[in-house]
This record gives sequence, C-alpha cells and structure tokens, in this order.
Amino acid sequence: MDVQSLSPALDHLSSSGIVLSTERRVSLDTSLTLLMHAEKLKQVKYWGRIQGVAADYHIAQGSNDDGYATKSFYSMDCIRWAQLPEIHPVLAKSCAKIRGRFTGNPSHEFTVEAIRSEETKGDGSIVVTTTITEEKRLAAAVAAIDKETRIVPRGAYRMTPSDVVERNHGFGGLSHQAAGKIESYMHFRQPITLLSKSPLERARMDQGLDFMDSISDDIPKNCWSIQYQNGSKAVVLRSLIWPGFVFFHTPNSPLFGHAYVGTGQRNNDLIFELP
Amino acid sequence: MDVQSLSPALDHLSSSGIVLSTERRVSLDTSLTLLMHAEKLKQVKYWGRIQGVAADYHIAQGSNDDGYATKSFYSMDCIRWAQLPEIHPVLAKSCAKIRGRFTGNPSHEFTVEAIRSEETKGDGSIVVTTTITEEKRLAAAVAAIDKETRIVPRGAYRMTPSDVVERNHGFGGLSHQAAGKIESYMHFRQPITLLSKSPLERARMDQGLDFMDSISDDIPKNCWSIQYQNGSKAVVLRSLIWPGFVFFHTPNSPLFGHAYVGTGQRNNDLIFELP
Amino acid sequence: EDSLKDQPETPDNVLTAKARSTLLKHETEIPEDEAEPEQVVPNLLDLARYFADADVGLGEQEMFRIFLALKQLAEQQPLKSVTFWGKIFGTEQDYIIAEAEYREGEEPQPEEEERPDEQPETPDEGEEDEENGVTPLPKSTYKPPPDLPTEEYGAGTNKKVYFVCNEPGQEWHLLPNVKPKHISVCRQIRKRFTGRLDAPVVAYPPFAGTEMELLRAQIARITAGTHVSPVGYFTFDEEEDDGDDEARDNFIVDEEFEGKSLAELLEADLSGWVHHAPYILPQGRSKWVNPNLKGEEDELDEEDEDEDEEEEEEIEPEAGPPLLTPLQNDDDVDGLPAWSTRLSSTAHPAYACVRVSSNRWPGAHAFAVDRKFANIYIGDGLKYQAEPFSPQLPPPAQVEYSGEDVAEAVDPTRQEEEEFEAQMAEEE
Amino acid sequence: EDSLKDQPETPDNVLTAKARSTLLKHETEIPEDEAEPEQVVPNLLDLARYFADADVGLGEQEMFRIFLALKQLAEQQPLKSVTFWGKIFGTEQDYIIAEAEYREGEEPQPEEEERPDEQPETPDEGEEDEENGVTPLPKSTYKPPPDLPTEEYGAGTNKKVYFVCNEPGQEWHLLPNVKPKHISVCRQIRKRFTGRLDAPVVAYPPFAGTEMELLRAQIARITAGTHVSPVGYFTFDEEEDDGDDEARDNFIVDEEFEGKSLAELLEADLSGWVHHAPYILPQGRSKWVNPNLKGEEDELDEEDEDEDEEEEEEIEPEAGPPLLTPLQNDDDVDGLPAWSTRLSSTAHPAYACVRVSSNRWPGAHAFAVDRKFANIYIGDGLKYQAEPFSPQLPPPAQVEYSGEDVAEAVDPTRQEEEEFEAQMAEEE
Repeated sequence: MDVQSLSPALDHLSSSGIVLSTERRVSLDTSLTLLMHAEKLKQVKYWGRIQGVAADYHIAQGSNDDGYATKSFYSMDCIRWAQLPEIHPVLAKSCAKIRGRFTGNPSHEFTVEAIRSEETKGDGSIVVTTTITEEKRLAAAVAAIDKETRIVPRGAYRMTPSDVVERNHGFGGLSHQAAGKIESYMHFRQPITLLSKSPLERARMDQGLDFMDSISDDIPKNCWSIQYQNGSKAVVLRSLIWPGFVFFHTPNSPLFGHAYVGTGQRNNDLIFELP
Repeated sequence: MDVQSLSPALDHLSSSGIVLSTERRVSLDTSLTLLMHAEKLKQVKYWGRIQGVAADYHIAQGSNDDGYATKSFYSMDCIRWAQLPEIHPVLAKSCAKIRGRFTGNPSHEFTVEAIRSEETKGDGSIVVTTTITEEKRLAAAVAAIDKETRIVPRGAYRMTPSDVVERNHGFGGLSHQAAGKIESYMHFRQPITLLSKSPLERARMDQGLDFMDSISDDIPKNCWSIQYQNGSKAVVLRSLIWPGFVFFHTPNSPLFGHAYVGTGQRNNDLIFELP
Repeated sequence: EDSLKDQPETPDNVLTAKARSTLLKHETEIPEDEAEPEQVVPNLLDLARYFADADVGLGEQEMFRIFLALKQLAEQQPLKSVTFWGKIFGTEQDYIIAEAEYREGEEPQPEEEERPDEQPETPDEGEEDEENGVTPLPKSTYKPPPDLPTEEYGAGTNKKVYFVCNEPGQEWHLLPNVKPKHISVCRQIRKRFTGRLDAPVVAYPPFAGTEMELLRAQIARITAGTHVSPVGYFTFDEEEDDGDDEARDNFIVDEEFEGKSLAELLEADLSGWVHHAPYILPQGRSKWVNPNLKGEEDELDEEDEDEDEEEEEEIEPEAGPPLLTPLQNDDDVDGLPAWSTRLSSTAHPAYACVRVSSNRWPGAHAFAVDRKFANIYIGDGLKYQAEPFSPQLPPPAQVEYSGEDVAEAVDPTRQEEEEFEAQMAEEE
Repeated sequence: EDSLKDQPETPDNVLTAKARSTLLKHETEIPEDEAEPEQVVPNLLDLARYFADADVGLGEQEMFRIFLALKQLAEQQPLKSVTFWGKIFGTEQDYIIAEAEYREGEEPQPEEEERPDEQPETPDEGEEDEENGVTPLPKSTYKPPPDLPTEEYGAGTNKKVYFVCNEPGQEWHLLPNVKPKHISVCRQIRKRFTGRLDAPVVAYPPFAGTEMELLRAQIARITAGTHVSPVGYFTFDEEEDDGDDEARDNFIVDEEFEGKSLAELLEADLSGWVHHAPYILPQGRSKWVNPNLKGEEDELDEEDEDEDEEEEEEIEPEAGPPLLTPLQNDDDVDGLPAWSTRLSSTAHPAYACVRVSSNRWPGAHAFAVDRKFANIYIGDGLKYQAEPFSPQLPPPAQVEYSGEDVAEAVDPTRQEEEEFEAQMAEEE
C-alpha cells in the first residue's frame, strides 16, 4: 500500500484481517517519509508483516518506477529501517527448503542440508550443511512471495515501444465484470508462462498491455480466491499458495494495492485442501 | 466527499475538526448507496453537516456529471434522506436576512420582514412579513454556501468545445508550488467575476481550463486561509466567509474534496476580524 | 473458464446495501437507568479498538456492522448472550461466526438421535433372491462401530451454539451440534472452506456431512484450543462443587477479579493465562464415554458404567487436562512455544494492552487489560502443521476368503491339456 | 500576489517528518506494577475515541501525535499533569494548546510586576525647556488607571499554565500569565488568529500585547465559559473549608463518584453538569480586587480593604456565580439555550456517551460516560454573536480649554477695520 494512500488501502484490506494500529500508522507515516528521502526513492509502500514467534518483521518496499525492480527494507518497530540483502538464486533455493516459523530474531541461524552429488568414486553424494541467518531467509521469503503473488490489474502498466514498463496514467480501473474475472490480473514480474503460449493465443493479445503472465495460468488451478467484498465496492484476491497475501482493486477507479500479513511460509499442500 | 472515497477525504479533513463517527460512516455508506440507486444519480457525495441547536442536519449532494447542477438531500439520522426543495432567488435573498441559529426542527417557522415600497399615496412602504420554514432556509443556506465556497483545483474540470463542463480524467493534481497558491483554485459555478476581467487578462488565460472564476478575485481579500497540512501531504483551504467550510487537495494526485461542518451562518464581520 | 459468474452491474452493491439497511436503526429513547440491564450483546466496537491497537481485527466499520448484525440476531432468537466468535476465510465467501447461549428454559430440546448410517437388517430383502432360484450373494456382515452419543447443548463441546452468515446483514444460519465422529474425522483431513454451507466435503477418511458440519467441528476444535482468559477471571462455582472434581466443568465470572497487571500477562511462560474451554478428547468428546456401551441406556451415570467394564475388555478412559489449566503446559508447536505475547503499544506501555496469539491455530488471538478480555479468530480455519500433510492411506485391501473349499490351482497350460486329453483317449 | 511563499519541494514534508520522528520512541520495558504510577499524560487516544463517537475531534492519527507531543512536554518540564486543551485555527497556521499544572515546589516564581506603560514623571525633563526661554508646553496630567494586579499562578484565571505549538513535534512555547486588562480589552475586540505568536494585534481599543497575549486571554475566557463536568465529579475540599464561602475556590476529585446515568446527563435543563472553571468578572479577574486601592500594598486581605472603602466613593464589588454551579442558569445565547446535548450513538444507546456542546463558544465540547469525562475546544477562538459586530467608537474629542482669559471674538470684517482706522485718524 502506498504510504500516502495508506488509509484507503487499509479500508479495503481490513475485511481480510489486515489492520494497522493508529500507533503503527503514525510511526510508518513518519519513518517511511524519511526513508523515501534518505534512499532517494520515488515511492515507498508498506508491503506487510511477516509474523515471527517472538516478534514481527514489518516490510516496506521502495521503487523508482523503473520496471519491476524494488528495494525492500525491514523493521521491528516501524521506526528504524534496515535494507534487506539481495539474495542469490542458489541461496533462495536453499531458503525455500527451510520449514518452520520465523523466530523473530534476525540473527537466528537456520541450518540447511544440501546434498551435492560429487563425481567421486564414493557413493557420490556429500551432505553440505549451510547456515542461513533469519535476515537472509526473510529477504528470500519476501522475494519469493513477490515472485508468486505480486499482481496488478490488466492495463495498469503498459510496455512502451522502447520496452520500458511504465505506470499507465490513463488507467481508469477495470469494469465491474472484468474485475471479477481472474484473467484480468497479471503477475508484475518478468513473464514466464507467457513465453510458452501458442502463437494462436498470443495473436489475440494486445502487445502493449498483455506483456506479463496472467494469473489464470498459475498451477495448481484455483490457487487464487477472488471475491467481491464490502458490498462489491472492491474485489479482493487472496493467494492460497501464500496464505496471508491479499490484493484489492476498486472497479472503475485506478486504486489497487496489496499487502501480506502471514507467517512467511509457502503452502505446499494446497492440492489436498482445495474442495 | 465522494461516498466511495469517504475515508481518504476524512483523513485530510479531520485535522480541521471534521470527523465522522464509525456509526455515521456505516449508515452513510449504506443509505447513500441506496439513495444513489433510487435517484438514478451517477455520484453521491457527503456534503457535510449544518449544526442546529437541538439536532444537526446531515447533507448529501448527488450529481450526474452534467456541469454544475446538483441535487441536495438532508437527513437527521443518516438513514432516511429527503430532497431539499429548489429555492427561488427572491426567497434566497430573504433567507439571507435571517440571523440566528438553525433550531434543528425542520418545520420551525422564521418570520422575515421585507419592506416593499408601494407607489401608493401614503408614505409608500408596507412591511410584508413572510414566514419561511427551516427546511427552506436550509436549502437556501446550502445553495449560498455552494455558491461562495465550492471550489476545485485548476485543471480538474475542462470546458469541451461544445461548452459542456466535464471532469478532466487526465488531471494528475497540482504541483507542490501551484497547490500553495490561491490563484490555482476556482469557483465551481457559472463565472461571475470572469466576465468583468479586462481583455488583457483574459488573453493570458487558457480557454479550456480558465472558464471559472478564480478565488483570488473574491472580496474581501484574504477571505480564504490556505495552509499545508499533515506534513505538507495536503493543502487545506478554509473559507473565512463561511466558517466551517474546509477544502483539501493532495498535490500530485487527483484527489480533492470538501466538506462543511458549521452553524450555517455567513460571517459578515470578516473585515474587522482580519489581522 | 472464470470462476466467478457475471454479476449484474448495478443492483449488486444495491442488494448488499439493502441487506445492510435492515440493520440500521435509529433509537433515541435512552434505556431507563435503574438496574443496569444485562447486555445481551457486548460493546464490540470497544473490544475491536483494543484488538486494533494490537494489529488484529477487521476494521472499525466491519466490526460495527457485525455488532448490528449481532443485535439483530439477539432480537430474533431467545438468547442470553451473543458474542462475535470470529471470521473464517473461504475461497468463494467468508464466514462471520457468532457464539451464543440460549436463555434459561429456551434451550432447544435435544432432537432424537436418529442413526441414519446403521443399515437396518430388514429380513424381507433376503427372500426375494431365493424366489428366482439364485443362491443369495453373501451379505456383508460388517457393522460400523456405533456412533458415540453427541454431547447435549450446554455441556462440553456443545456448551454454546454457533450462528453463521456470509456478510453482516444476511440471514443467520444455526449450526447443528457437533458430533464426536465429525471431530475425529476432521482431525485427520485438511480441507479449506469454500464459503457455501452446502458444499460437499470430498476427503479420505470420508467426512459424513457437508461443509456446515465441517465448519462446526473446526469451530469446536479452535475454541477448545485457543479460548483463553486471564487467570482468576473465571473461578469454579464453590457452592455447586460437591467435591467431585471431574464434574468441575462449569465456572462463573469472579466478581472480585481486579485484573492482572501487564507484567503478569506478559510473562514468557504464560502463567497469567488459562484455558476456559474444555479440552476435546481423542474420541471427539469433552467428557469421556465408554464406546462399547450398549447404545440403549442413554443416561450415562458414572457408577454403573464401571461395573459393566468387566465384561468388555479393559478400555483405558481417555483424560485431558482439566478446565482452567494455565497455558504454560501447552506442548510446543514445531519446537516453538505454543503462544506468543505482544504488548499493543510501545510508545506508552502504561496504556497498552497485552495480546496473546496462538501458534497452533494461526489467527486465534486474545487480548486482556485491567478487567477486560476477549477472544477472536480470524483465519483460514486450518491448524499449523510442521510437516507436509500426508493424507491417511486407505486400509489394506481385505484378505480374500481363503476358506478350505476354495483351493486355488494353477491353470493348466495348452500342452498339459493335450497330454490329459491324450491320456483320457487311451483310457476309453 | 500569493499569500504563501514557495516551499522547496522535497525537504518540506521531510522537515515535518524529522520533527515528528523525535516523538517516536520504542519503549519495551513495562512499568513496574506496584503502585499505579500517577499518569502525567491522560490516555488521549481513548478520550479521542469517545469524542470521535460524537463526531468531534481531530482524527486518531493527529490525536496520537498530540499525545506523543504531550509526553515529550511532560519530560521536558516539571509538570504534575498535562492535558490536551484544544486546537485553535489560524489563517496561516493552527495552534495546538496543552493545559498543564506544575509539580509542587516547581511553580514559576511570580516575576516582579514591572509597569511599562506608566510614564515615570522624571523632574529633569521640565528644566531643559525653561533654559531656552520658552514657556514649557503644558504637560498632560493624564494618568492611566493603575493596572489591576495579575492573578498568581494557581489561582483564578491563572490556575493552570498553557503551552502552545503549531504542529505536534514542534517546540512548545509557554504562554505568559493572563493580565486582567488583556481580558477586558479582548472582550471588546474581535480578531482572528494568524498562527504566528508574534503577530501584532491591530484593534481599537488598543490591545497591549501581541497575538500571544490575545491567545492566552481567549483561552482564559473559553476555559471559564466552557469547562464543565458531571455534577458530583468534583466536590469542595471539606477539611480546608473554614466556613468562609468566598474562599471556596479549590475542589478535589470525589473518589466515590459513581458516574451519572445517561438519562441524567441528557436532562434538557442540563442539571447533570456543572462549571468547574472560575467565572471571570467584568474587571478581568476571577477574584474581585478594589481598583482604586493604592498599588503599594500587595497582599489584598479582605478585612482592611473594607475599612479603606469609606474614603473612596463606594465601588460595589463585582461578583459572579460561585464555582461548581450547574449549567441550567447559564443565560441564553440569542434566545436559544446556551448548551446543546447529543447522544453519541443512536444504534445502541446503552453503549453511547453524552456530548454537551456550547452554543456561546462554538467548538467547545465535553463528553461524559460512567466515570470518564473530558473537555475539548476545536474552533476559531471567537465567541458566538447574534448581532453584527460594531467596534467601540473612539471616545468623544476632548473639550477645548475654555478658561476665562481666553475669550473668543469674531474677526472684524474688512469694512469694520476701515471705519476703525478712519475713527483713529479723526482722534489724531
């Protein structure tokens, strides 16, 4: 949620259990403005909270309107912010292996066994244990959640001829019907499933708008719950892969936003849980 | 304030003392939606409150995006709404003569003496007393307040070649500097002072945008107080002619709105009060 | 195909608004002030604000709408007290759940225990097969174990009644009493709610009921696991207590309770908090009942139950922690403490309240300050699980009937048949 | 020209954010819980929520920022109690006003009463004129009436001290004690605030001070007129009361106060409410003092004052309504009752609070429920006036000196002069 428009976002997200106390809001309002100024960012958004056992991590994300790139920061008290380190894909993979909850102590150590098959005479596999601090795991979790859940309504962003992803200022919001359909929401990331689309399907797409993956191609199917909320003044999408992620969009208005409040663990048993 | 975006408006107006209790908001949210549907209006806004001694009048205003025309409704409990009658200019003039506070009882009778000079042999003036119900006075007050205080940022509306006043969807908000200047706000009504502008001044105006009176021409000068509020996230204009009227605009964003919470009496002694 | 049917554009929000408008009332007469009238509905907005200070809740407007809906419910039903139990998220719609108690004398009569799933052995079925001269197929003599009796309203897991609706303003549905078998099956499956009460529950082991029963069972489990209160708020009713400690299952609010200090409530070992909901035994009930007792005698009085025991083989009665046990001996969740505590305000702790959140049921919270406390659940209705979920495997296939007169022999190969026919030919 | 100088784009909101960040603190240690530490700052957010229920206030976020600013003030100054008095809107900036009391022994010493505005009659001035042989001009013998002594801190209008700042987070300024002459002039002029404490106040009759003194005087008037509390909350201090009813100006909180019921607080005749701020007499003080008493004797004890009275002509001592008088005998405002009462919630009156709003000072409100009550003022700082404002006319011009030796004669016309010269010529 954009820090200026923290409150309209909160009104639509609160019915999904995402609320911020007045004290948090006041601290955020001040500390994020200072963060935006110190880090020379054009926009800073309150990304959400990852609930640890002993303490919670508040996450904020800054961006400079240059495509998908974002900078993430975390804080325990919404006053002092520290930047989350960049995570190497290999480290991200081992982070994904960590089960268990976040403890709430950034310097907590997790140990992860990784079997690396060595071409040696022996049975060929050595168990390599790497220790990962909770801070790195937090950065990996935020990146993973973004990768699988950060979505925007179709048309909110457009690809300029010079391949620059830009906010579409003329975006007046989806129509009431379109807002209720999963096809009209797209992952805000480098396209993955788009490349494997058949030329016939791609022919029907509008190059300027459909340059990102639509969430209707996500596996497993129905991993997004979509509902009209608050007397259908807003559409709410909840990710079932990352329980706690909520996205809202008010049809016929350019307002949309998302937040994540959860334990930071991926739900791998969705197939059993789906009705 | 637009009923959908009731909350962002309230956040910026609350620092000027305009707040709505949760109960009022819930009632308004429901009853204004029903009103909008029943009256076939495109948009219904919470206009504000006129404080009577025994009870307050909540006012809502609906419009169909057809220029300046609006329909006003009043309610005592934010649940049942009644339309305010149209007021004839002569009646409006005599309403303006009524001093005193609103009593809070719509059927209260006010008596106004109007001297009508008759061309008869006698001394030529007969005292004509007209009785006006408080409901009519309320309608006249709302119309008078609108006439002198309803303002919009420059560029929010534009005049189409076919002389239709339309909402300018491309309006991205005033810049930070422009938002702090009185010249960038205009009365949302048929132009009055504009006609008496010298051709030299009119040459510098942009026909499509400057088709309304700017509030910097209002008499007496400095009858608008303009301030940066809430860490200069919003500019707040307060009318000193109608104390209780507050307008807000967040620079660099299309959001603006206004509300009136006051006794519904015009302040005619501003000249003495101004420092 | 999209998963949401096209809603007509305008009337939809109008329908919701209409439903909500029935809630709005404008009472101006002030309640006469002699005895403080016993409030059926608690001051939900006040509780919601304490929860909001601790970053929990649904926002003031939704909470107020729920408060109005609870008031409407209290007017429609003869209830002594109605509280907001919580909200469970579903894939298509969410559930708003209210916890209520009936007034004295207005309790629903325990409807007769009809036993749909026991196949009545009607003798006539057998005769038809003999007439058409075909020996009847062997009838399966499997008799499923008799269901345990459901606990009556007012005791154990059915101490309170639960109403549910999708949106405040819509019609409340009364959830049926929870059956022990629903709870035991519910513990083995892991299903998300859709939001439609009549949705089928497809799972193994089979759940005998629709989403309505699943929801009621999950509510019972969550209530038993997470309804906590500051120690000392509830005490056992001294007079009624005739020394029989098992029967200590009703407690009353202690008037002289002065409220715990923040420090006590924040104790790391949670000695300041106690469970006030009865523990659910593995067999799905709060009070243990001997499963292989004949179904007929309905009143389960303790004494004669012991004598019968000699006949059946000894079943060790299950026992759980007694009522009002402090939280510290809740066993850990995946190596981490079962509860985490938070102070709601760090700017001025003197005016803060303490929030306790369950790590076993993410989404269950309780707050306490001075003499006030409340419980709430906002979540998906699923228990926290450390290991990936692996559904129960179906039981091994039944061993085929291997009686003596069914000897199996290997089919003769082509070549053996020819030798046999040759041998038969030589004998003739 | 525009009335707002160009603000540099970025740093402006950053400056405010920096100012505010000094407020944010993260205390995790919980206050030790033996004696409930006497809270210097009240739970403003809780009070703000009651006010917000009655559609009054500044929004939760601003109220919380003010709460933090009050805490900061309480740490900087040796204060016993700090409360939020209210907010006064100015044309350029607004004022946030805090009402505070010093701890025992930390009161500011009453600084010496220097009298700037009395022209000292220094003898030397006179001699210079005689030397250059010109008869000295008549010196004005007008001596302005001696100022009434200001009431010390802790009594009457200066019972409490007031701090003011423009935005929570900015530095607090202590307002000086209010002088009786400021109040009496302030009652005759009608000025809006600009928001700059050092702004000059241009008005007739001349106001001897800048906007700071005007603000302090207006605060004193509003407090005296609108600070009300439920009857019985405050009672007179029985022990101290030596039967001398005029001296009943200190009162204490009544511990056994059980809180008024909503019905009593909503009484149309407002018998449930009392003023707890002393009435300001026309002379600008709460306690009357004899104006033409010689300025020297500072201690004004009642007794000897009466004897002196015979010499001066009889001045009838002004008297206002005593302390803790109920509201019903407040005289009407423009024919309408002085106070209007509202019930904060109509959906469920049992959980509502009662709000009382002053019609004499629009923007002054008080709420009360059970044992809680609070006062607040949010407005322009101007009194309601029924008739249009007409400023005081300057006094009539002084009558010219019409002593005997200054006879006026009509100038002779041209023609009379000629006759006179002709007559003189004939005499020679």
